[in-house]
Amino acid sequence: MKKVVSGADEAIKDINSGATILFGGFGLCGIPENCIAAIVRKGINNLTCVSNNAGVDDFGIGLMLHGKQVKKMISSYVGENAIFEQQLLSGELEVDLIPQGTLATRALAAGYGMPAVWLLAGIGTEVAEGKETRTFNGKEYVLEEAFDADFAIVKAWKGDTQGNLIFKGTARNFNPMMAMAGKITIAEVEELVPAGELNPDHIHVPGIYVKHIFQGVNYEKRIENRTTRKPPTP
Amino acid sequence: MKKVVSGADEAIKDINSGATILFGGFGLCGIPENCIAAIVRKGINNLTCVSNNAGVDDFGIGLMLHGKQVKKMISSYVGENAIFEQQLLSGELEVDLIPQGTLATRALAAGYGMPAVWLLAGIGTEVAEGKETRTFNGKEYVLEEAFDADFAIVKAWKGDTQGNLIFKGTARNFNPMMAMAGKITIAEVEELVPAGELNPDHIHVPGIYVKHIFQGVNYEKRIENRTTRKPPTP
Amino acid sequence: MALTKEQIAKRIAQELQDGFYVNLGIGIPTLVANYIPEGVDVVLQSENGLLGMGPFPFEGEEDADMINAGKQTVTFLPGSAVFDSAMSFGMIRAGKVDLTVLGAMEVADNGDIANWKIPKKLVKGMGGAMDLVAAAKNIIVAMQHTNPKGESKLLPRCTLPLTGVHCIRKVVTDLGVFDITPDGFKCLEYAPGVTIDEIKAKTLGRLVIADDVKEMAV
Amino acid sequence: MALTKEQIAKRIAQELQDGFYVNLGIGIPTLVANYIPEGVDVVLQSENGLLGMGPFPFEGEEDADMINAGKQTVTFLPGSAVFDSAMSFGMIRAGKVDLTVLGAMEVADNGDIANWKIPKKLVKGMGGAMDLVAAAKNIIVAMQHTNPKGESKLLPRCTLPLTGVHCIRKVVTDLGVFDITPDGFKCLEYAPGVTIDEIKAKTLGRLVIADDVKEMAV
Repeated sequence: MKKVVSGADEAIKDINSGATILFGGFGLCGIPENCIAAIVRKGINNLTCVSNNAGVDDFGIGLMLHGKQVKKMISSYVGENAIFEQQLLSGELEVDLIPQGTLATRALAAGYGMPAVWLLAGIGTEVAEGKETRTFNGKEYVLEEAFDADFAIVKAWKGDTQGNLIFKGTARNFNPMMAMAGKITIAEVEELVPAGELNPDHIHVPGIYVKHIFQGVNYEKRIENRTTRKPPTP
Repeated sequence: MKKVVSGADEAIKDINSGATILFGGFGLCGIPENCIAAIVRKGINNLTCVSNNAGVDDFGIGLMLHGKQVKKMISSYVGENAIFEQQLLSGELEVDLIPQGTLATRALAAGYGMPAVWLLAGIGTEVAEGKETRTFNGKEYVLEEAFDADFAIVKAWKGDTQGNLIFKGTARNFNPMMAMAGKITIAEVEELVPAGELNPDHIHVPGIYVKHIFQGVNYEKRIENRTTRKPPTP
Repeated sequence: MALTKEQIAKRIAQELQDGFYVNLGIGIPTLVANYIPEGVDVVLQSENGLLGMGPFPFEGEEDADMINAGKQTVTFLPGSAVFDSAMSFGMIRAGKVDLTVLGAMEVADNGDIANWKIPKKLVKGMGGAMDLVAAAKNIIVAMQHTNPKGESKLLPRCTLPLTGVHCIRKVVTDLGVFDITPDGFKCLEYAPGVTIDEIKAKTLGRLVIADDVKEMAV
Repeated sequence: MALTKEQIAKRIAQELQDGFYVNLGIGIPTLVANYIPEGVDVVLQSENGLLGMGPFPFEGEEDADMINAGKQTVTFLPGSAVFDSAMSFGMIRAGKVDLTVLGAMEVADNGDIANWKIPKKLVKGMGGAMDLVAAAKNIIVAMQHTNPKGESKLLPRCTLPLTGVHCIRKVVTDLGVFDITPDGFKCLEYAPGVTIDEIKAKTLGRLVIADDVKEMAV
């Protein structure tokens, strides 16, 4: 059982141009920074990326857009990104916008071996156009397919040598579903510990869903929208 | 936000004869002992119970069978229970046997607002007879409906006053799904703590799914099949 | 006089009931959290995976791993729970969220809403809005009554691509409070200093005035 | 001489590969855990929600909250993970479990299996067996070659209600090892002291003998 790899470059070495990759993260929160950097270094392109967001101009998936590595984004929200807009307008980039819950549930379906799911989102809108719909108990649902992706790349707070993952706070977001949905799942973690150090009851993604794992380095963990309040005056 | 009730009798007071109830637990592991006792005390009957198992003669749901309170069991495995056999043979009790994963996933579907799910189990067998089937990517799936139950009763290790639940070990089993699937979910816990004492990252079922919660008493936690090994000789 | 954004939020806050689980969208809806009435205990759901969303952190205590659906840094409260996006939209879809408040570009008198896309303009995406409007059992729209050009945003039919159909129950604008009924927008309250005539003039959709229409208390 | 149950389990253990996630059913399959080859690291999945199932606890250390799918008390191992039943069958359905070993009443030469119900006898239920056989990518049946009456359990078609169709890849009995092929049961190995003639006599389903058939090493 050899899941631990030396780092991001080794972890992504089997990902080639043209691949479909599921990414964990919401905005810049909980994104696999090390693997994104390695994909930029490797210079592969023609990628289809499934990710709730597309990063910002100089961080996250934005870095891959900069190198024109992405052919298609499947996302729910892609604001905050000028390069994205430019490539979209120039026709270099395709984008498939889908509801956020649909994105999460299509990933869940893949991880749970369900080929398609009946969802409410988008009924009566262009999202459901051309798709099969059906009424159950008086409500109309649309049939959405499970994702079918070669690779998933996620970022966790802690992981162990068996591939078990624990997330921290809202950096959990899409990471568990993407981890479960990938045929080959790569996890980078802030802290890699020996098997046995994580409480089995606290594990969010069991190692069976993780193929390669490594401890990442130099996490920037950039905050996209820093909001604070003044401390109460003493 | 008043979720905390005094005990099992208050928690189940709205459950009346004829109700459909989802139960957490696997075998005798993680079953809501206090609520089962309260249902026996209340003497309601004609119940439809969805539970992976039906307890043993003198414990778990077996106690409800003893009082002829159960009209129908929806379960995956109902061995280890002589009263059950007797009531089934005499026609007093209906039973609907469904695959274990189907049971879990029909509950998940209810908790996640999906009306039905496409599953593999039972294809080509009597389980799929009369049900809609469909081939996705060369594999045949059967459409199974989400459970539609008034009540769910689960047992957790710890809970807080907001209804958040944490399970211990394999006593988790069906409890999270049943908790999520009930229209009105009742949780009994071994230890009830004030809001803020549970680590938000460790919570298995968020309080939004729980209507009533109480700290149970006198847990027997019976072991159905005690297997041990000898300690190594020193 | 038309309401400020804060007053719209304050009026919506009066709709909160003790024990409600509430999802607040970006913009005016976010402000609702500042006006939760005394004695009313609500739990805020953020669809990126948080129940019990707390206030912004104190300066210097921001945690990149703790954000809300608007990507703002936030904090826990006692009793918070974290979960993944599938469970988050699962609980939304299952109708466990009692109230959703969100902004809109247009609302139609049949309850349709459009708030995600303007043709020929760059589209950023619907985020979680379509999931929320399709599933929430109780949705209030918080918005200005007219767009920057002065055109009514309360319409007979939406002209923009829809976010959801027949889903909006109530609209609170800077001019008044409106239920959506089979007869169209039913004006229940008018902002202090705003006349029914002004509301009529600025509402393109079918409009009825409640018999007991009253001035809004904000 | 026909194999003992332990020998059947030992032979199946030779099919384990390093890194495999394995689900072992009740009965002979459970015994496979005792014969995992040196240097082969496998993780046992118990469908009630445990990966990394450890051995029985020492006397006095039983925990009612730690059981396997056979309701036996078990322990954690370093690297164990607990999850709920939906995720457990999710990972099974998604094909993440590399090998499933289970018992059977009947196996047909087309890969069908029957192991849950005997008409007119009391039915206890299929438990997780239908989920496992429908979803596992690699299923080995461990069973006696004949039933207590001496009748073949390797049949042209199952006579009992099916658990799953076209799903079994390999059968290990007390008499030999058989792959299921388009030509039916293909005998790859025979138990020490068992003749091919005996196997032929006790196999009702279509049977072919591999050119390189050999004595089983147990």
